[in-house]
This record gives sequence, structure tokens and C-alpha cells, in this order.
Amino acid sequence: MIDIKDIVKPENLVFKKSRVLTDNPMHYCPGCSHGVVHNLIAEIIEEMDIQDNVIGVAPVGCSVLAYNYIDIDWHEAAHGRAPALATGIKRLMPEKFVFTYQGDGDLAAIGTAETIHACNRGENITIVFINNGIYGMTGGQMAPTTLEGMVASTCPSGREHARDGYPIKITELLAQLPGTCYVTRQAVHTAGSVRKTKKALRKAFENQTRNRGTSIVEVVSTCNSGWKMSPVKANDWMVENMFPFYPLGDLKDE
Amino acid sequence: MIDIKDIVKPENLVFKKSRVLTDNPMHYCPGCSHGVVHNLIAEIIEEMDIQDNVIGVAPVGCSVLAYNYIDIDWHEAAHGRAPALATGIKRLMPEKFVFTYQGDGDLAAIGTAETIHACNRGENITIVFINNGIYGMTGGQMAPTTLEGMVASTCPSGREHARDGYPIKITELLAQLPGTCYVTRQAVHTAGSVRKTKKALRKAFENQTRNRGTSIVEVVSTCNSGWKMSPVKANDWMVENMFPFYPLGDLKDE
Amino acid sequence: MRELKLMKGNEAIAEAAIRYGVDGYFGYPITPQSEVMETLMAMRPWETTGMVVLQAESEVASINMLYGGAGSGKRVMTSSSSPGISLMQEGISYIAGAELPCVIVNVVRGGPGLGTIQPSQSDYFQAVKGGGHGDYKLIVLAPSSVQEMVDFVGLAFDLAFKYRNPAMILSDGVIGQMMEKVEFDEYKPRWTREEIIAKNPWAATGKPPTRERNIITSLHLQAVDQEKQNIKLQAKYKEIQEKEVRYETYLCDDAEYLIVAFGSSARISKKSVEIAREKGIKVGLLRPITLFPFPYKEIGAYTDQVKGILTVEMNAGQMVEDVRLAVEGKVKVEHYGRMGGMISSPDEVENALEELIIGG
Amino acid sequence: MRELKLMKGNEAIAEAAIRYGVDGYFGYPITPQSEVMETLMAMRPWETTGMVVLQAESEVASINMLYGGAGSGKRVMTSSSSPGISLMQEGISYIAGAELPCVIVNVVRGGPGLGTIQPSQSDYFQAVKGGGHGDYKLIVLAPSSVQEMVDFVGLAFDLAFKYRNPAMILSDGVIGQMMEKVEFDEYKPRWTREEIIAKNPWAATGKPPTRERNIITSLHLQAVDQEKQNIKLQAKYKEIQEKEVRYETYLCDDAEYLIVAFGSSARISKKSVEIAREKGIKVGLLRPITLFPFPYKEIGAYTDQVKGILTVEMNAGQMVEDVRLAVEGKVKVEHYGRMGGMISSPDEVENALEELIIGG
Amino acid sequence: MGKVRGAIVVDTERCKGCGLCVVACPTDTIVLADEVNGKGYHYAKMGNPEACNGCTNCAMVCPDSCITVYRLKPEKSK
Amino acid sequence: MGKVRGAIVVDTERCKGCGLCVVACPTDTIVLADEVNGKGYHYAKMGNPEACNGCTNCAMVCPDSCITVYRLKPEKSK
Amino acid sequence: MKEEIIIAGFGGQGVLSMGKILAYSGVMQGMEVSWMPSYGPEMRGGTANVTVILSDEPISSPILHEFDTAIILNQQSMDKFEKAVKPGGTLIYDGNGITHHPSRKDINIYRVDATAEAVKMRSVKTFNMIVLGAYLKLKNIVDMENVLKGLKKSLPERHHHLIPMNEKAILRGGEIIQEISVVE
Amino acid sequence: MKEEIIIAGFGGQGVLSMGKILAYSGVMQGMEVSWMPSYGPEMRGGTANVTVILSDEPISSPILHEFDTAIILNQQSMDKFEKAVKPGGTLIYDGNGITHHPSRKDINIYRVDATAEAVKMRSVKTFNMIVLGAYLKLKNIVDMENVLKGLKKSLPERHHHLIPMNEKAILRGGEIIQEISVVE
Ligand SMILES: Cc1ncc(C[n+]2csc(CCOP(=O)(O)OP(=O)(O)O)c2C)c(N)n1
Ligand SMILES: Cc1ncc(C[n+]2csc(CCOP(=O)(O)OP(=O)(O)O)c2C)c(N)n1
Ligand code: SF4
Ligand code: SF4
Ligand code: SF4
Ligand code: SF4
Ligand code: SF4
Ligand code: SF4
Ligand SMILES: [Mg+2]
Ligand SMILES: [Mg+2]
Repeated sequence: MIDIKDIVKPENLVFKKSRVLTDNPMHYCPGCSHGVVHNLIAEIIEEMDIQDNVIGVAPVGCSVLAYNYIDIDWHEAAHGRAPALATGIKRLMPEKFVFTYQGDGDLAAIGTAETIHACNRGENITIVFINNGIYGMTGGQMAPTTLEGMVASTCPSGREHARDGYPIKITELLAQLPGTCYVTRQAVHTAGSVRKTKKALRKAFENQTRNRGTSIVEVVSTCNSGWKMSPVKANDWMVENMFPFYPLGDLKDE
Repeated sequence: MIDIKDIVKPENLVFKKSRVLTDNPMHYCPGCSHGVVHNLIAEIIEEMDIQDNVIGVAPVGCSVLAYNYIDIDWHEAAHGRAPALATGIKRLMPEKFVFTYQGDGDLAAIGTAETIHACNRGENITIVFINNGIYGMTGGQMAPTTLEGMVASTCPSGREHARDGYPIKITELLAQLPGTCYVTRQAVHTAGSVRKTKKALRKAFENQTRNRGTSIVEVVSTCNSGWKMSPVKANDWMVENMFPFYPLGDLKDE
Repeated sequence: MRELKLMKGNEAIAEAAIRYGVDGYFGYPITPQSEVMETLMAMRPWETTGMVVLQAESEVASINMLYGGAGSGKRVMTSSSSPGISLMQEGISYIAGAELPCVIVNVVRGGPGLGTIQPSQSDYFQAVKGGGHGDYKLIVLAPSSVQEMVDFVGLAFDLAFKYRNPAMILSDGVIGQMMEKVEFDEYKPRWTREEIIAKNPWAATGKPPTRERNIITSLHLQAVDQEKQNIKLQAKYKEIQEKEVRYETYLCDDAEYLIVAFGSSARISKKSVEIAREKGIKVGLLRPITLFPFPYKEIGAYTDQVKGILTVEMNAGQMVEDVRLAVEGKVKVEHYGRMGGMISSPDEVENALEELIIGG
Repeated sequence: MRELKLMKGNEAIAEAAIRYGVDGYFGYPITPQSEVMETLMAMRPWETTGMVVLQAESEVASINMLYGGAGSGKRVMTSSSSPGISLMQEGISYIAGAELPCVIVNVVRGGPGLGTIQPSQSDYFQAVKGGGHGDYKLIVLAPSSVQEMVDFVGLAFDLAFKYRNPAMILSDGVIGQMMEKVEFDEYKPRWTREEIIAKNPWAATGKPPTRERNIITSLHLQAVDQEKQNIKLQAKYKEIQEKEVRYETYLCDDAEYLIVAFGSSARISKKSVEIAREKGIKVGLLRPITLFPFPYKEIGAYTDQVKGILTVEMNAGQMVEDVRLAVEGKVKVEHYGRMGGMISSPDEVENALEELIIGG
Repeated sequence: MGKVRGAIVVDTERCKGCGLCVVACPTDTIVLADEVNGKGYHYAKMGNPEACNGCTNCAMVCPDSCITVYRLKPEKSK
Repeated sequence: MGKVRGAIVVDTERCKGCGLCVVACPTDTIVLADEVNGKGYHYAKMGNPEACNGCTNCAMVCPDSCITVYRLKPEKSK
Repeated sequence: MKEEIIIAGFGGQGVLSMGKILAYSGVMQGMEVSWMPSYGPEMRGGTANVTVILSDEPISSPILHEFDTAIILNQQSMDKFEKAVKPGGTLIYDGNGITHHPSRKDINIYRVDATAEAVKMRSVKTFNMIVLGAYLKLKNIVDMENVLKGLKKSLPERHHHLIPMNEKAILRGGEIIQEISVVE
Repeated sequence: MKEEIIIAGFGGQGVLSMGKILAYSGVMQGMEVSWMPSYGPEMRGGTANVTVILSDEPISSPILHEFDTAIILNQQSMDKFEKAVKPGGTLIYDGNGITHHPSRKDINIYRVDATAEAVKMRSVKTFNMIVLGAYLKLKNIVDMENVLKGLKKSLPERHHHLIPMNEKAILRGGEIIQEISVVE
């Protein structure tokens, strides 16, 4: 038999944490999708070798502390305003890679105008959109993308469209703006989906070298804390309930 | 020959100013489309006999003074926020007819989020949207709906999408929200188009009795002052340039 | 009989709103006050009193929903915390300009910016001097217990309607998050349509043939009209200043020193007063309950009696300016405060009194 | 040689920005300041200095574009008028909390609410006390001529970068709309990338291997960290208060009375001083140029010399509070002001001086 | 059966002389006056009254509601 | 040619015991420990080390980047 | 020397640009000047006016309540500004559309029928230059040379070919101004 | 009578609801009470603590810096709050996961291995009730009758069937508390 020791050797290494990730333990709840997407972004930055050339914009939301984890220059944004900040940054430093990392409350509620108009102007930035159907950071309130019937602390008996409005497919709207060049919806619940999301993110970052307009990668995600489920259960629930309403795949690729 | 005197008799009257219009002379520039739409709204209120049961919401824009002309209860709104006000009003008084009267700067720039979310919640209101492709009130700055190449005071050599973004077809976006039930685009440059717009407005108001969601009537309009053309020329220019980009007709009728 | 419960300030204010017959709540989640809307949503008042509860897409939308709702002559309310309240400043200025009654709750957290979610009182200036543009005033009430969170809902609405002016309940993370015993009144029915029209003839409720159209507006294109409106507003504020000052004193009769503190700082200072009194220091506490109108005269009256005044605030020194304006240099006034969510202990405050006022 | 032109304040500030090497302007139209962006768009500086000019979708977007741009270590600027500035309050608080330099121009109009578009000074409190949440200060400069609109662009940026603090130019409709002779300096080149990195090592410009990552943030989750940040901010404000007070006096040496006025009120008051002097009344004018830091000490110093102080403001009485704080009750201080876009005549002011201060 | 006859009455003081009614009239009835009204506008008037058929087009496009239209029912016309 | 062999090393102190790696592993290599780490979490570990083929699935889905994966190239395996 | 002028009329009559040319002329003459428009009212149409001050000394207040000279171009402005002329001051007006002519006895009143003249000259756009010419004829505070310089400075480059036409209008204004009543 | 208590542990250990039941018990006993949680920090996980005050008199400050009793349920809380117990006061802790045991000599120290006991009782959710029982055994400030009333008041109706189980846990806590060192 081969001993573990014989396998665990530098020359056999096939996967390790990106060096663009810091060693800070993440504050996210166990099983939170944010962590997976962080890793992917770090890997892409490492692979594209743009650590010194990229600026992240993280608005309020659980991931406002992303700057503790991805080892690049960061800019905190007010809730909903990341696309406006990114516009300011990119217009002044067009040679940098600029991305926002926004939650669904952020991008699709309070930041609706900033998001739509950054995309409509075709700002040459990348938007990473974590759609977990809930306000994670503030403790599980209804988000604009919360599904009908889904329970949250501000719709404790489930979202009812007559009172709470409909879940919004904001990504579909953004895909229709002439300013966007690449709009895709992905997930990170399986190794396969993680691979696809990574490809999508890479393309979304690379698009900035081609000045084609705004690239958007939505990641349909879980917030097991907000959903009040185990991480594993949350993934299953997402596949069963979120994916039918937010189907994965490219919405636009020009 | 018949004398004019013989024709101008009460029994021969076929058209007069609606009694729901006040006698205040309108402050609008000669030939401004706002006046025509005001008349239509007044006529509909008169015909539906809802003068005592309707509340108008006019945000900042040339038509913020609409309350001087249409003889109903009115509510001024901050720039962009009419749909939020209307939401507050209609939720608290569901028995009233509530409409907003918004310009393109108002509805499609600063008020993007409020407009989209009122529509997404399917607020049971009517939105009248005067798209004149410019900021009339403030003196002719670029609006979100200003066409590419079109001159405004903040794009004096014409709108360029690389700097200024693309003209936005916000109505097309709103039509896709499940909360909207009736979305149409009309004009008021000819008697025929005025008739159609009136029908559309009537339907949009009547929908409130059926609680079907949000009804939106866009009126592609001129702002001859902002466009720096005579009123007649402005109509021609609109037909030639605005209509191809903002084609008239129903976008949704459920 | 009043009903006794143990409740968080945030929960209590929600229940108080329902019981007071509030017609509508519009809000957006933000710590440390999200329990207000959560409690309302859980209590489903639309099934009982008919109160509307709506989660808006942002604080900008909330305040403008409030603007619309208030124009209907109904009792409407929102709550938020510091950054959210900043976003409301334009709307608040409009509501004040249009002279509409409504209630805005700010459960203050530490700033500036995103800051911290811990309790703070650093929005005093914003609340009383006007964070929005133009000369306007909010009626500002500062509760210092969960019971006052409840009681001030009614008081705020009553004052708001009496003066057709927005009222703010300026609370903080301590009062919002703590649980205390609280007594509730019976449910009051919401105003009927007829009552609303009778009480608020200015409201935009649909124009009957019997009256001119009602216009809710803050617009006065001509400077001369705008000035008239401003003069009217200032006269109203003056009347409020004259008639509506509310404050509380504790052991002030024989006091040689005074602590002035509001909200949760006043609770802490009360204990500091006790500590100081045990040491034989004659200190009293004056707690402004209304921040606008501020008890200028009432504090000014102590200048003959006391040797020095310490203001205790969870900020870098804001109310201290109003206290200084009240005493006009006649006695020494100093400020003591922790910032950014840190909360003074009663001992710290007592020390500060000795160092800054008695010793200093 | 300096170039001489006849220009509106709004046009002049735009040209001054280009000449001073400003990197970016983000704004949204609003009267009475729309000419700022219009002038920039007409001058097309992106073809000459490389300055970026962008019409944002709202003032909320403008201020947040500014926040992003400022974090890049570049010189960025916005302008608006009262309601638009109210919408920026959250963003301004963030920028102050994150300690970023930038320049915000408020060409004030009459409020509250939509109000009027006529000139006013009723946003004084908002500018100097903090319209946003949390304890922060803007550096506030009040120009009273078109020339100062030009000169203060450079001054505002210099102070903003020196202290890593947002600066506001608090102008009004008079200064924005009037034309005067104005002299311009030569064009200054914009900072190069290397200069920016050298001058602003904190800027988020992309993390080279040679330094830790730069994080632009106002967030301090733990109260103790937030308090540290607040203490640091307060120390900075104190330093600014000590070092950066700017003001101007006119005929104050032998004055028995003082008028304190800023911006366009100061221009009018200057004439009032002349009228009063003709009548033999010894009055001088003190014009605060920096509103924060306010010339407390400098005004306080006159309490031995003068018998009374009149503040003249186009509002209901705002700066008067700071003047009262400065004099600590030692001399009488009264306020005179027109509101809502009405502008006092020099005679009115002179009358007010006689009635409220000399006679009163 | 005679031709339909119509007539318009313009509130000349409200009229802003925008000319939209002139263009909208299918019968070229309307012209702008050489004179101006109190606000300085060349107001609209019937230049060719016989042509008017009372179709109301002019009134419908008038932004300032200046036009009242009358029509003589054909059976009444001689 | 032998079967591909792999192994994982879990940073047990970073691990939050979410169990996502357990589900993601096609070979059922991973289990959550009965013991807890310093933060009180039942951390992940190889329960069935022989089964691991070094596919990296577990590492890819781990939100906390706790897993390092090694793989012995088939030609090297005996 | 100090001259405080208000020019008032309809929006579109070139009131603001007349004031600007006058102010620029003052600059060319080495004077201190200020130009303050009535702006807005965020609405269309209506009246427009501008206050121009020319002075040898720094100007304190750009906003005035009385004037040395009022140039009045419509009835609304007449109603508003006739009374704002300082006793002994000057009022110049275009008779077109004026129904209530000025009646004060303590000021000097002149009439310049520039509207009519502009029509005659077939160049409606020079209307305001005719008025300016009338004013300059009366008040000799800036030299013609500086007025032309001011004109040049205030016109965008692409309109410089219009300068001769404008000059002609200015001269014509000087010719057609009529004295109505003058206080000695 | 006045008792100032801090309860501190991981989020998820039921720290807040233990405090709430204690406070509600006080209310039932007719006392003044306050309950002040450490809230947020708008982020997940981490520690949680709550300050509970029970008193015969109105409570001035709900926020304290020292306590009569500290109930400590993890190491981080031990590091933070051992020193905050008033001299002569009481510290109660669960030994699970504690690597540095409390060492002060001027306070009374008790241990209750509630984690272990809850596992034994096969009801992990009653962990906090075991701790509460231990506390109540030690400090007899509220009668059991009022504790049960408090429990009932603080549980939503639909969880009332759990009351007997919780009562059992409270009693069990009283049985397993061990004295470590006591100041005489
Ligand atoms: C102006 C303002 N309003 C509200 C908040 C409170 N807040 C912080 S994050 C957040 C929403 C978080 O949800 P989302 O954007 O979906 O991110 P997630 O935490 O789910 O990843 C809210 C409402 C705030 N910080 N600022
Ligand atoms: C917060 C705020 N920003 C800007 C303005 C200035 N403003 C008034 S109306 C308007 C836009 C008008 O354009 P639009 O909505 O298209 O209406 P229109 O006048 O063209 O009918 C603007 C920018 C304002 N009043 N408030
Ligand atoms: S609350 Fe939700 S989004 Fe936030 S860290 Fe926890 S699981 Fe992730
Ligand atoms: S500016 Fe334009 S929109 Fe406004 S009144 Fe004139 S024509 Fe109409
Ligand atoms: S359309 Fe109306 S306003 Fe225009 S010219 Fe005709 S009558 Fe006059
Ligand atoms: S009614 Fe018809 S025909 Fe008569 S003037 Fe009007 S448009 Fe012409
Ligand atoms: S996925 Fe990562 S954090 Fe989750 S149990 Fe596995 S190793 Fe631990
Ligand atoms: S590397 Fe593959 S086989 Fe090995 S533990 Fe991870 S998922 Fe399982
Ligand atoms: Mg979310
Ligand atoms: Mg428009």
C-alpha cells in the first residue's frame, strides 16, 4: 500500500489555496457560497497575473469584508453603490481591472439604478453578483430575488407577491442593455459548477482588456444561515427551487 | 353662406377644454407636449367621473406644476421618487385612482430604482411617462433617453455612447416585469395619435379598478425648447428620429 | 389595564405603532433596528388593525413612500439607522417643507460611513440642526427606556399632527436592542376616512366638489412666496420651542453641578449621579426629552445655581453646543463622551465630572 | 501672466478645475449650477488635460463615483445644489469616514424641499455640522466672488489632500450665476501616476508586491476600532481648526460694532458697512472664509472691542449659533436674514444693524 | 347633402402661437395672426373660415387648450 | 496500470465542518470528525484515505480553502 | 464713476447677452463689472432681467434694488422696474407692446423703438444691439472701441462675422433714441 | 436586591434566550429587569453575550463593565469576562472546550458541564437550560414557579410542549453544578 506520506509531497500537489488569498480565516458562516467565489476570484487574479493591477469594490453585505481575504487593493462601497464607485475608478484608471462584488440586496434593490446605469453606459468593468435570495448580513430579510413562498425574517410566512412584489430577474434585464457584453448565470454547489463559474469569471475579467462593455457573472448561491438550513440541505434546496426560476447559463456573450 | 355666428352656438359644440382643467394659463413653452397630455388626462378624469377620487403625483420636471392645471388633488414628488410616493398613497388608499406623471430624466435616470420596483411589486397605479429625450426643466441637458448623436447642453457635440452611455429603452424593461399589466408607447403629434393616446390612458386608468398591476403609458414627446427647434420642426424631428428608436405601440396588454 | 411585556425597544416600538392605530410603515432593513419591521411582519397587523407594512427597495424609497402616505393624512412611520437616515435627508427636507406629519425612527449606530453597528448618539446634529437642505426643524424625541420607545410613538404622532411637522424618535442601539418591562395601552382604532378628512383638511384624499384641490408641495418658485413659507415655518418652530419643551430632572434641587445627557447616556449618567452623591458631590441630572425643542431656557435657569455642567453623549460633542448656547458663557460647560459604539461606564462619567468640571 | 475673463461663477469654477489639473468631475444637472457641467462638456478637457467628465444618473451616483475616484488618489470633484447635496449625505459621510480628499461644490438655493431655485445660504448647518450621520467634518470654504470660486478650487484640493478630508465649496445662486472679471492661472499638469502614488501612498491603485494591500474603507466592525478611528478623526479636525482658519476683515480696526457674514451676504454687508460709516456708525465686517474651521477665536477676540455683533445670512439664523459660541455671551449677537431666495439690500442690513444691535 | 361646416374659437390670449394647430388642420383653415397678443405671441385664427369642417384635430393637438370647436350637423346645413 | 491515488490535507483549524466537501467527494473519502476544533466545529478529514483519487472536487467546493490536494501520477503508482 | 443698470424684458429678447456685452465692454475699459441675471425659474418662458454694474471701484453687492438706469423692453418689466429707477436716473424703453407708458416725473425717460427698427433693418436678431446703442449714446461710459472689443470677446469665434452687422445696429440705436422727458 | 449577570458563549449556544428566560422570570417575580445583548456584528458566527440585570429598583444603566455573576460558555468569553466579575462575585462555566480555567482567588467559581450533560440527556437544545438551572440553584433570586412562568412567556405558543423537557433540564443543572473554589 502507498502511504499517505508518499502522496502528500510537493511534487504531487494538485490543488492548494491561491496565494492571492490571505491567511485570514473567513468570517462567513460554515458552507457559505461567498468563500467559494472568493477562491475563484483569487485564482483568476493569480492566473492572469494581475494582482498589482486589479481593484475590487465590495459594498455592504456579508462580503464587505472581502478585503480581508483577497490580497489586492480594495474599496468598500456604500450599500448599492459599488457600480458607481467602480465607474469612478475605471474612468480614472482605465488601465486597471475593476470589479464589483455585490449581493442581491445590494445589486437588485437599493443599487438598482446604479447597476442598470453602469451597465447601460457599458462601463468596462466586471460585476460579480452573488444571488443568495436573501439579505445575509442583516440577518435574513427578504431580498428582491427571494422566491415566492420563500420564508425570510420580513416575510415570515413566505413571500407573497401581492404584498412583497415578485422576485426580480435583474440579470435578464441587464442582458438586454446594449452596454453589457457578457452576462451569465452560474453556481458553485458542485465541482463541475465551480469549474464553469471559474471560466465565466475569467472571461468576464478578460473582457476588460477588450473594452467590450460590462461583464456580469451572477452566481446563484446559498445563504444557509438566512435560509435556516444546513449547508448541504441549502445546496439541495437551491437546485430544486432557485435553479428553475434562475436558470443557469449564458444570457449574452458578444 | 353660413355665417360663423350660426355655427358657434352651444348646440353645435363638439370640442371644448375639459372642465377638469383649470383656467390657469400653462407655463409650458409654446408647443410643448406636456399640455396635450394634460388635456387628455383631464378629459379622462372628467369622462370617468373620478375627479373626487383621483390623486396625481408630479415629480420635479417641467410638469411639477401640473397641479396648477388639472383640477384634482395633487402631490409633488422629489425628483425620481413619484413611484415611491404613489406606492405610499395607493397602499394606504387602495380605493383611489393614483397616477404619476414623470419625465424621462425622472423615470429613467434618478428614479430608475423606484420605477422598477414599483412596477415589480405591481403597484396598482398608472404611470404616465413623458419621454422628450431631454431634461426640459433644467434647460436641456442630456437625458437617459437622449438619442445617440443628439445634441444637449451636457453633450453639446451630440451623445456619444462611449462617454455618455446608450439611450435606454426603459419601457421595454418595465414590460418584462411580471408586475406590469399594460405597457404602451404612444405620441401626441397628430390628432390620430392623440386619440390613440387617450384610449391608452383611459385603459391605464381603468386597469386600476381591476387590480391587475402597474399600467404604463409612455408618450414620446417633443421639447422644442430643449431641442432648439420650432414646435412644428420638433414634431417632424421626433417622427424621423425618435420613433425609429422608440417605436409606438403596445408592449404588453394582459 | 395596561398589558405588561418584556421586549426589545425595536420590538416594542413596532407593537406600539400597531396599538396606536398607525396606518402604514415603510422601511428597509439595517442593523440595529431590523427587528422593527420584522416584528411588524410577524404580527401581521394588516389582518387586525388594517395597518400596511411594506419593505421598500431602499431608504430613499421608504422616506418617499412616507411622503406620499403622509400627504394622505394618515399616520405613517419609518425606521432606520444612521446611514439609512442619511439617505433620507432629501425626502425629510421635502416632508418638512410640505409640512406633513409623520414619524421617523433613527436607532443610531456609530459613524461616519459604514462605521460600526454599535450604539452611538452621533446623529444629534443631523437630527436637530437639519441634515437636509434648507431651514427646517424636526420635532426630536429621545427615549431612554423601552417604555419610552412605546410612549413616544403616540407622543410623536400627536405632536407631528398638531404642528404638521415630521417628528423623529432619536434612539440608539442600546435602547433598540435592550429588553425591559414595558406596559402597553389598549389598541386604539385607526382613524376612519371621515376622521382623517375632518382632522386633516389639507390632505390629498381626492377633491370633492365642495373644496378647492389640495396640493401637497414644498415648491415655491418665486422667492417671495418661498420666503413667506419660510416665515411661516419659522413661526411654527418658535411656537414649538415655546410650548413643547420636555425634559426630566433627577436630584437637581440642591445640585452644585449638572450633568446634561439624553437617551441611553442619561441612564448611565443617572448611575453616575448616584455614585457621585455617595461621594458627597452634589450633582444632578437634566435629561432633555425633546432635543428640538431644546430646553435652552430650562438649562439656562441653572446657571445661577450650579458651578459647572458636564454633557455626556456617545459622540464627539454635539449637544454640548446647545448647552453652551443655553448658558451663554455663564458657567463652565464641558463634554464627555465615548465614540464609535463604545459606551461609558457610570464610573467613567463620574470621573469625568470630577476631572473636567469639579477639578478642572 | 494671468488670463482675464468675464465669467459666471459656475463657468469659472469649471474652467478653474480644468486648469488646476483636476482628474475627474461627476455630476447631475440641477439649477442654479448646471453650467458647471455644461461648461466642462463644452470645453472637452478630456481632449486636452485628460480630465474625465461624466454625467451621472443621479446625485447618489455622482457622490459615489467621487468616492471611487477619490480612492484612486486622484483629484475629483462634483457640484450640485441643495436637494442634490442632501441626497449625497450618506456618500459624504462615507468619504469622510474613509478619509478621502475630494471637492464638493454646493451652489445653494432656497429650501426646504424643492423650494425655490433662488439663492440662499440655508445649507450652512448641513455643511458645517454634518448633514450625514456620524461625527465628521467637511472643510468648508465660502467664496464671495467669482474670483474666489476660481481660487478656492485649488485651495480646496490642497486642503483636502493635506488632511485627507472632503472639502466643500459652499457657494450660492448669486455667486454661481453672476459674471465678474476673473483671472486664471496657467494650466497645471495633472499628477502623473508616479506622483499620485508618491503623494498618496494610501490610494487603491493596484497592489504591487512591495506593499500591503490598500483598503479604502469606513468600516470598523468592532466598537473599539471605530472609537480609535473617531479619535483620529477628531484629532485631525482639531488640527484643522488650529491651523486652517481663514477670514477677512473690513474696517474692523476701530469698529464699535461688527457684522459677521459669509459668501454673498458678506458682499452685501460690505456695502452696508459703507452706508453705516457714512452715517458715522463705526462698524466693521468680519467675513469667515472657512466655515469649518470657523474663526471662533478670531471673532471671540472682538468681544473686548465691540458692543454688538450682527450676523447677516440668507437663512433663518444658522451661522449665528457659531458666532454665539464664539463670544460666549460677552456681547450681544443678533441675526438678520432674508429667506427663500430673497436677498437683503445693503440698506436693509444697515437698518437691521441699527435696530437690532445699536438701538436694540 | 351639404358639406359639413365647422368653426373654431381661439382663446387668443391663451394661445402661444406654436403653430401646431395650423399643421394639424386638414383643411388649411388656420393661420397665425400677424398681430401679437398680450404675451407677444402671433395667435392662431381662422384664415379660411369656410374651409373648416369641425373635425377637432386642431383642438386635440393644441397644448394650451385654446380652441373650442363647433360643427353644424350636415342635415342642418343649407 | 494502477489506480490513481490521491490524498487531501485539511487545515482543520480553518475548517468549519460545513460538510460540503463530504458531499462533493465522488469516492466518499471524507468524513466529519467526531471531535471539534478550537472553534467548536467538527472538522473534515479523510475517513477512507485509500479511496481518494485526488480529483480536487472537495477542495473546489470548500468555502474556506481548507483543503490541499495531492495526486500521485499513475505511472509512479505501484 | 459707477453705473448701475437693469435690463429687463422677455426671455428671448437678448436681454442677458446685451448685458454681457455691456459688461465686457466695461472690462475692456478697465473697469470693475458685475452681471447678475434673474435665472430660472426652472420653467419656460416668462421674463428675464439682468443687473449690470460698471464701476471704477470694487463692487460690493451685485444685487440691487434701485438703479441709475433701467432699460425696459416689455410691459411686465415696466410695471416692475419703473419705480426702481433712482430719482434723477434714466429709463430707456422700447415702445413696442407698452400699454402703460412711464409716468415718473423725477427721472429722465427715453424711448427707442428698436423692435420696429430691427424689423426695418431686416435683422430681428440685432434688436438688442439697437437698444444697447441707444443706451451708449446716452451714457458715454465706455468707448466704442471697447464696446467692439467686448462684443468680440462675448461672441463665440464662429459668430465673429456678425460683428459688423451688430456695430451697425449699435450706431443705429444711437440715432433713433428719442427724449421723452428729462429732469433738469 | 440587585443582581448583575453576564452570560457569554458562542452564538448558537442559546445565550440570548437563556438571558431572556431569566429576565422574564424576574418580571414574573415583580422585579425590574433589563436584558442587553451584544448584537451584530452584521457578520456571522463569533461570540454572543447578554447582560441581564434583576433588581428591586429601577435600573439606570443596562450596560455594565463588571458583574455579580458571569456565566461563561467558551474560552474566548472566559478570556474576556473572568476579569469582569466583581470581587466576591460568582463565575459559573462549562468546562467543555476550556483550555485556560479560571484562576481568580477573589471570586467564587463553579463548573457545570452542561454540554456533556445535554449529550447524555440526548437533548442538545436544552443545554442552556441546564446552565440556567445551575445558576438558579446557586442564586436563589427567582422562585421556580416564576421561572416556569418566564419560560412560558418567552417561548412562542407552538413550543409550549417543550416546557416539561426544559424544566427537567433546569432541575438537572441544579444537580450537577460543582463548586471549584469559594471565597469565604
Ligand atoms: C444605506 C444602508 N441601508 C441598509 C444597510 C444594511 N445592510 C447591510 S448589508 C444589507 C443587505 C445585504 O444583503 P445582500 O446585498 O444580498 O448581501 P448578502 O449579505 O446576502 O451577501 C443591508 C440591508 C446599510 N448598511 N446601508
Ligand atoms: C435631487 C434633484 N436633482 C436634480 C434636480 C434638478 N432637476 C429638476 S427637473 C430635472 C429633470 C427634468 O427632466 P425630465 O424628468 O425629463 O422632465 P422634463 O422637464 O423634461 O419634462 C432635474 C435634473 C432636482 N430638482 N432634484
Ligand atoms: S449570512 Fe448567509 S451570506 Fe452571510 S456569511 Fe452567512 S451564509 Fe454567507
Ligand atoms: S422646456 Fe421642454 S418640456 Fe419644458 S415646457 Fe419647454 S418644451 Fe416643454
Ligand atoms: S395649437 Fe393652440 S397654442 Fe398653438 S397656435 Fe394653435 S391655438 Fe395657439
Ligand atoms: S376643426 Fe378641423 S377643419 Fe376646423 S380648423 Fe380645426 S382642424 Fe381645421
Ligand atoms: S468544505 Fe471545507 S470547511 Fe467545509 S467541512 Fe469540508 S474542509 Fe471543512
Ligand atoms: S480529492 Fe477527490 S477523491 Fe479525494 S477527497 Fe477530495 S473529492 Fe474525494
Ligand atoms: Mg444576499
Ligand atoms: Mg424630459
